[in-house]
Amino acid sequence: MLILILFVLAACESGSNEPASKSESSNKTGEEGTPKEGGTLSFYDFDDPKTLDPHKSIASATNSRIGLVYNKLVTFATGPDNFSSDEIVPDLAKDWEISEDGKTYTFHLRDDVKWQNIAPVNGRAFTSEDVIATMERIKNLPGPQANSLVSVESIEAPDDYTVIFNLSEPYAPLLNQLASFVMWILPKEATEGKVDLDNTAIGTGPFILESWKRGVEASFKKNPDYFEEGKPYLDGVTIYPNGDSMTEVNAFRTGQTDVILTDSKIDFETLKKSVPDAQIQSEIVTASRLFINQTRKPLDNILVRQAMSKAIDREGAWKSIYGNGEYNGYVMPTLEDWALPLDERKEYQEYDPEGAKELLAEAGFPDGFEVSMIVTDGYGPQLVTLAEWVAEDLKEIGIKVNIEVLEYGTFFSERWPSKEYDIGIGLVTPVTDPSDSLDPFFKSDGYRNWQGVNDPKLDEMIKQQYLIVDRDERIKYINEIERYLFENVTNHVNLFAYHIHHFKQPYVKGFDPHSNYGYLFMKNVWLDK
Amino acid sequence: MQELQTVEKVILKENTKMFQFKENCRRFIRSNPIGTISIGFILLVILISVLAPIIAPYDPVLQNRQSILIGPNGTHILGTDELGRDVFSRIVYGSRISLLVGFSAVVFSMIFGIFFGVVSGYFGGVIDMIVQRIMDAIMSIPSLILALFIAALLGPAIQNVIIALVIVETPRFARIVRGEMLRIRETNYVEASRSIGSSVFRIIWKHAIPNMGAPIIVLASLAFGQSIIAEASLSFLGIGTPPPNPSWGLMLSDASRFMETAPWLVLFPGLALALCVLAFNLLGDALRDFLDPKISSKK
Amino acid sequence: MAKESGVLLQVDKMKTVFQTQSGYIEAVNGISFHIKKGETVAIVGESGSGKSVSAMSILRLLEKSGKVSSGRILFKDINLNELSDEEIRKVRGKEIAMIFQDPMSCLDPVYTIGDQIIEAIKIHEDLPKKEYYSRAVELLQLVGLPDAKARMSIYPHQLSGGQRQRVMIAIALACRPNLIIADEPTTALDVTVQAQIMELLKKLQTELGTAIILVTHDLGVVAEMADRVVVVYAGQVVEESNVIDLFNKPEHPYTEALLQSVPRIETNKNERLMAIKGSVPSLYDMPTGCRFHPRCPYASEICRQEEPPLMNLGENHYSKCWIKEKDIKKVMQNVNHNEQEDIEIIDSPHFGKHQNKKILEVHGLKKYFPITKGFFSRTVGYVRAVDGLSFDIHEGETLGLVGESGCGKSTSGRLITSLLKPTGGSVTFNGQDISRINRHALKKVRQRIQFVFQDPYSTLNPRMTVGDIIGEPLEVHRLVKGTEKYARIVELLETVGLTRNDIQKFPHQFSGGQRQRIGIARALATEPDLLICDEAVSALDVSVQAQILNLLRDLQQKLGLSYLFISHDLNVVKYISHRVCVMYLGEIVEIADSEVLFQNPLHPYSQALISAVPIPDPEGKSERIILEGEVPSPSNPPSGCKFHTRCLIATDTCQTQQPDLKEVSPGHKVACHNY
Amino acid sequence: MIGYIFKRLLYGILVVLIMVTFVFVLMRSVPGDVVTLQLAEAGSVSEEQVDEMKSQLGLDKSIGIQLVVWLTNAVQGDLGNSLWSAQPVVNLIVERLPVTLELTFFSVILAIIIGIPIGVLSAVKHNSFIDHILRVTAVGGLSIPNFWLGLIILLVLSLVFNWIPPLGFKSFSENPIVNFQQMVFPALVLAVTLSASIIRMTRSALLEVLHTDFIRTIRSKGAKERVVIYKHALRNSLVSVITLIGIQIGTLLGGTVVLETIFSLPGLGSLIFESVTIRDYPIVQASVLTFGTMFLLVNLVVDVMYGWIDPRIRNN
Repeated sequence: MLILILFVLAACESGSNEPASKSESSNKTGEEGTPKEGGTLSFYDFDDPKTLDPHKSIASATNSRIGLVYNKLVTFATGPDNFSSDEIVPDLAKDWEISEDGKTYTFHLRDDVKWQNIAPVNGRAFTSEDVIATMERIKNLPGPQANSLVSVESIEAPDDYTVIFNLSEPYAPLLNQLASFVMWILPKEATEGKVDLDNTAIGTGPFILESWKRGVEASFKKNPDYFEEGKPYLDGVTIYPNGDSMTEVNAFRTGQTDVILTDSKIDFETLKKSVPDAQIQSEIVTASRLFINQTRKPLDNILVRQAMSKAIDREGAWKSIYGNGEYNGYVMPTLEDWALPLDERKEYQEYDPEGAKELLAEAGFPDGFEVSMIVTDGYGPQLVTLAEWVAEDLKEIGIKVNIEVLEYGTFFSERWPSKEYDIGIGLVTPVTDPSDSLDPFFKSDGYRNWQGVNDPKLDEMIKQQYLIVDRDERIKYINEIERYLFENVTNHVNLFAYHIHHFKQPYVKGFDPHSNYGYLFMKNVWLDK
Repeated sequence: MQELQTVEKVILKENTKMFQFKENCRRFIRSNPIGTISIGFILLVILISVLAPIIAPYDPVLQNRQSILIGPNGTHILGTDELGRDVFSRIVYGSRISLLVGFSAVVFSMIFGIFFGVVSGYFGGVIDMIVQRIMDAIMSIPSLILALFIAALLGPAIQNVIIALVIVETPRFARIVRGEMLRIRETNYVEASRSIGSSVFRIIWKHAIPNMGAPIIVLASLAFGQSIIAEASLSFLGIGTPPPNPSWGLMLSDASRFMETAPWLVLFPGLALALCVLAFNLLGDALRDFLDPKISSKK
Repeated sequence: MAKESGVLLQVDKMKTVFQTQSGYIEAVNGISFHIKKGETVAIVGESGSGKSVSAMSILRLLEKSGKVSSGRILFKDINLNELSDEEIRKVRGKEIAMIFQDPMSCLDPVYTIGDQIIEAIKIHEDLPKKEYYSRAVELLQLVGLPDAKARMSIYPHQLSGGQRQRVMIAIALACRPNLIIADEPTTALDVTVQAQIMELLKKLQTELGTAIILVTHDLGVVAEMADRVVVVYAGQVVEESNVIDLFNKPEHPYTEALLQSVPRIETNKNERLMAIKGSVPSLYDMPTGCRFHPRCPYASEICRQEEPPLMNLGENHYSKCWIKEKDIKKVMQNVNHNEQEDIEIIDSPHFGKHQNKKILEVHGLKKYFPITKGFFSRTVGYVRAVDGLSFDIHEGETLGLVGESGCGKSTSGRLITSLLKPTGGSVTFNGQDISRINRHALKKVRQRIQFVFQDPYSTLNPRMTVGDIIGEPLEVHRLVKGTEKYARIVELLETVGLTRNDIQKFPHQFSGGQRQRIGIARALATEPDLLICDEAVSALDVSVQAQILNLLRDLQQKLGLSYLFISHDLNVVKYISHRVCVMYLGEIVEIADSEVLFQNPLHPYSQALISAVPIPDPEGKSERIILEGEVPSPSNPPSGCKFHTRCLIATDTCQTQQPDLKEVSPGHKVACHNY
Repeated sequence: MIGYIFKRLLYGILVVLIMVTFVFVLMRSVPGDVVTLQLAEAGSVSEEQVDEMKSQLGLDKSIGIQLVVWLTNAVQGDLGNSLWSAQPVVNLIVERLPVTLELTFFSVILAIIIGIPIGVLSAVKHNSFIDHILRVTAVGGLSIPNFWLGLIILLVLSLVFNWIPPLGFKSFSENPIVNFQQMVFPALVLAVTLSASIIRMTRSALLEVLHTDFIRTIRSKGAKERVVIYKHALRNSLVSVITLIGIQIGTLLGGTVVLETIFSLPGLGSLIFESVTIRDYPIVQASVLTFGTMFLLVNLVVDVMYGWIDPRIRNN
């Protein structure tokens, strides 16, 4: 056994420890050539879905899998350099009009779309009825989708290929939200309970769900009736639920998987070394944050929260743990134009332990205090390491932190929602509209406001931005809200956004990921082998 | 004169017991080189854990952010981890947790096991039946699953890992103790003591428990090793010792991702753990050979 | 000697050593003897004398750590010690076969007896398959196992002890060997069964002309079976002679003492037994010079320094002793007087006279153990271990309780002290019915009745010192404390012939006899009135047994104790008891004064039992009554007189009617329809 | 013997009952519940929604009533539906159980193949150099955590042979070759621990038997050493070895949780682990029931085997 270990040691004599390249993407998929048909793409994705019902889960696991099967009314543009594009392009709707007052949206649907040929839908044509049925279902189920439709008074279908959304007041994010992964269009039959949505999916998309074996794999085959001519190129897609990070690396190295995603600096380096000719694309997808239960003392004191924010060496943390990252705001940089400019974000979150100590003293805690911090290892080991990093930083200014690593279920359904914690480390869900980052977390009645933020002025501001239809004006106003959050709320404390690295085997072409869940680009992927 | 005799008696008694002990040690060392080495190693680990503050060059949780993931070198003889903590210091301090987990799990499950086993074995009948079925029920659930429940129930903390292990290990002790109790209950010296008029309590305390020593000691030594492994496995499943405490299991738990780029993070805690468990297992084996009259008396 | 005609096996200066952690120890130190065709040679000695090791050495069947280090073992002029493993394997079973002591553990429990007999043939002979089977059946018939064919397919545990020993003999005879080495072949058996097996061996020897090396500690068996005798002590032959000379004119002091220390039926019970002081030396600590000298009553300087040679005293009579005087008996008696134990002998008024006061009255005592079956432990029957026992014991009296294993004698002892709760009947101690009293009162009674158990080692907690062990009853009954307690323990130790230095030692540091002394000291601690001695001397070597018997008698004289003496050994019971009860299947079949009983046993079972005891006198062979079969199971006892199935004079009445215990003469009761 | 088996069976049922109750109560006292978790997954939680869903799933009743309901259904073969996917739990178990069974079976066989000959060798060469080496190696096998060994095997396979077992589990009937490639390494890892125990038990049981009187009898017949050891001594030691295997099955089944995770096998172990995390009570409940029943059945088989090996037990 010892010999074996020594052997391993020798075999992987450490290479470079320098952090991963700072560039957003190196080795980008440039000239593509003529697409070839055939082949199966396989890769590890995040967790196995708990359900395939898109309206019961906003988890990436669910939506990334069924995204291959379903379509939306509209979607985001994908392609090289379009990772976080918010450009809305047609999907099931070929075009649309918005009335002057921003209260009426008219969608003209494609008339050449057929449902996948599976009972009970059996390949019938897609019509406006399906859209209406889906929207009704969304409204009636719990979930953030329903919030998007709050201002939608009624949806009409004048004919089979037209759908009109009537709003009670302007709602700026509507198109963005309709393009988001939460708005997959289901067949009418499914909304009537004739399809087991938990375990199967019948859509209009490029791939047909062939089988989903829980904990093993989800396999998809080409939809021969897909409405975009000539697509998809792949014969099939196989997605494995995430495994141990080493297992994933091994699978990629031995060519069993074609693509691998990782947020770990270590894996990045290992992969770079062991598969030198792989194409690498690094993109900011998600961000981490420190949420604070401000219903508890002394965390209700904004000075304390600001001190905590100042105490954290964000740059050091992302360099050490993720290899790469950037200062984050309350709107994530993935929303590009909508986010606060980087300089400003950096300014708000400069590492300043001395300043932190002063703030703490001002708040009346010159000697600090003791808190407990919850974190889950359900998102992988990096987050726990980050928690240790943050704890050490806070210790520097006198706040003693006891880390509680919780099992995912406890963390997610018990301690956090019922506010049984002092502070916690978590991730930020990537969203497609800034309001999705603001409303749930910071409005006093936000459905995920589990840190006890209660600021009437903020509530008003968040409500207000929905009414601003003009994009630029709305951006400005949202920037204002962000500044207000930095200055007057400081809860959660943003940590940083970091990169996820996509490694692709050299023969993988057209794999241009987008931050929105659902592999919108999969229809364009082909294998050059 | 009589007092003198008492003193003389006490001294002589001490001498004899001490002498017996020494004689046994001598015999053990002679007959069992592997066991002796194991004891030596275990004593070394205990010594290290006691003297950890002296031996460890760094604070085990101190993050040295200038030297993250540095391989073994002059300043950090076993390298540093992903937060720049000194691996050697963490291993040294980690011995405390491993020993604490092993020791507490074994001692408590031994106490409970002896209690249930004695009660079950001595009284028999319905009590025995009920206790045994409960023990069977606990043993029928795979131990890791059971530990997973308990750890989730109580939240992650060293003491909860210990509680989980105690619940898992208790039935093993209870089973062995019960068997021993049944055997000892039928021995002639227990009968002799009963014929004298000794109480149940006296028989259990003076006759039964001292004489079931051998199998319990053997089991304890094996359980010690298994507890250390179980702690590591629980940590691997994410329900073990919480960070930043430097437990060997925790150090190993997410180390797989470092295997290629920073193997020292994996190798050294792994080695420490495996050697320590090996020592306990070998000691258990050696004690079994040494204490089992069926093997040792056939010389 | 090898040139002598007809010599089958010649063992010459054989040494056997065992490797231990502290080096080699010699278990056998230069033993020589020979055996001729058709002859029976007995190797006799006490435990640890090396007799079994010698037997095992011949076929090299020792544990791995043991080996024959020098000497020759010539079998048909081939030195077995020089053969390869494969060659000696071919001798085993084929030329020389063995029979072992404990038939319970000597057969493989997982194969049928048929398989095991066939295996023995198969190893050495190539036969058609059917023939193996018929040969095995023949063998079973030969050894007198009825219904041989049906027995072929059953497993050892389904047979009784005697039957298993017959199977062992069948296995030994499988290839018609020239020599059988029988290592204590009858020791684990009841006397009546022992008589059967001895009879069988003799019969087979006559029929087949097989030579037998008989290894035993029982001089009675030797006298019955052997032609010549080799006496071994501490790994050496001390005397060799033909059997008659040996018993009549023992030359070695050890042989002489051995013969004297065994109580015989004719031994005068008012005489102390001749005990050999001390105990058999440990292999780790052999005396210099003559190995017997520390125990020898007339050892002189030369004995301590120089080892005597095995001297030829003519007529193939050899003795390893410096004393050449022929008439050593006189010398011994002279010396013996000075060697008596240091116990003050008071001419006690208690001894020898039956007091009128009854200390213990047992009436209709019963103990049924339920046999349970199934999930709800339904009781489907009872083992009637003790089935209506009535007797009494007077102050200062010893009542002997004899019977074969399973007759309920040990259960009776436990019932009397309430270690077991009786199913029926009463036990009255000092006028108080103790079978139905509360725990508190019982504890008081236990102070008055104490137990001395069979195996002195297992009754002593190995983790307690002697002081703790003897002090335990004092603590339990809160009699004395502190220094007083210490003084009392010392006193008790001295009473039983141990010293105050022994107080801190652990049981394993003592020899068997000393351990039994500790057990007795513990029993005496509470100053009891009645001692129940359950096979108290059975596990001891004869030389030591005599010491303990003497001690018990001395204590009785000194302290006026009453004994209930439970034993299977009739000689011992007769020697120590004033009155004797004979038990069969949980019932008393006869009770009488011991002299009366042994001279004039009335019950056919008593008669058979007494006649089955091997007498250590080669010339005094009397016609013995050999009982058929073995003791039936107490869970399903025969109807009527329980003995009728084995009784030679049973009538129809015996099958149906249970006889009462009738008084045929004063103090002599018998339960038989013939009286 | 049949009565005995019947008795053991009844005890087994009692044990399963205690076990299930124990787990039932334990699961429901674990913080976190499936409803909140589901709503959180869907992105929102409100008190009313929680209460509504709870009553839908019957989780609003007291634990006692839930237990009775569950037991009543379970006796009728209905183990309930998954709280997440609404699939009948029985289907999930039937889907997952064969993997765990195969893994367990495979590793027991491997462990026996490795363990018994080495144990015999160690006993025969008692206290020799070979014995010491074998024993230390065996104990070494017990001293390495399962997950650790599994990871190292995978790493070595991938680094040295540039090969790892194919992804995406295939059952034996689907593709025996792929199935073998996927099963052999985790089974080997499990077998290492078990065989270590078997080696030790075989050795000590054999040593004990070799010291018994009947072995001497067999030697005195002139039997070859091979016959003495394999025909007689080993068979008599088997009771202890089989008992050990029966007891160790529990450890083995526990180990499958870890190895199924590492080797991505969709067995019962990983199902139970996932289900605890997402508080899918019926699955956990049913899996534990399955594990417990398996353990008890194995031990029942062990009991029957006693009788087969040892006639003394058969006849009692």
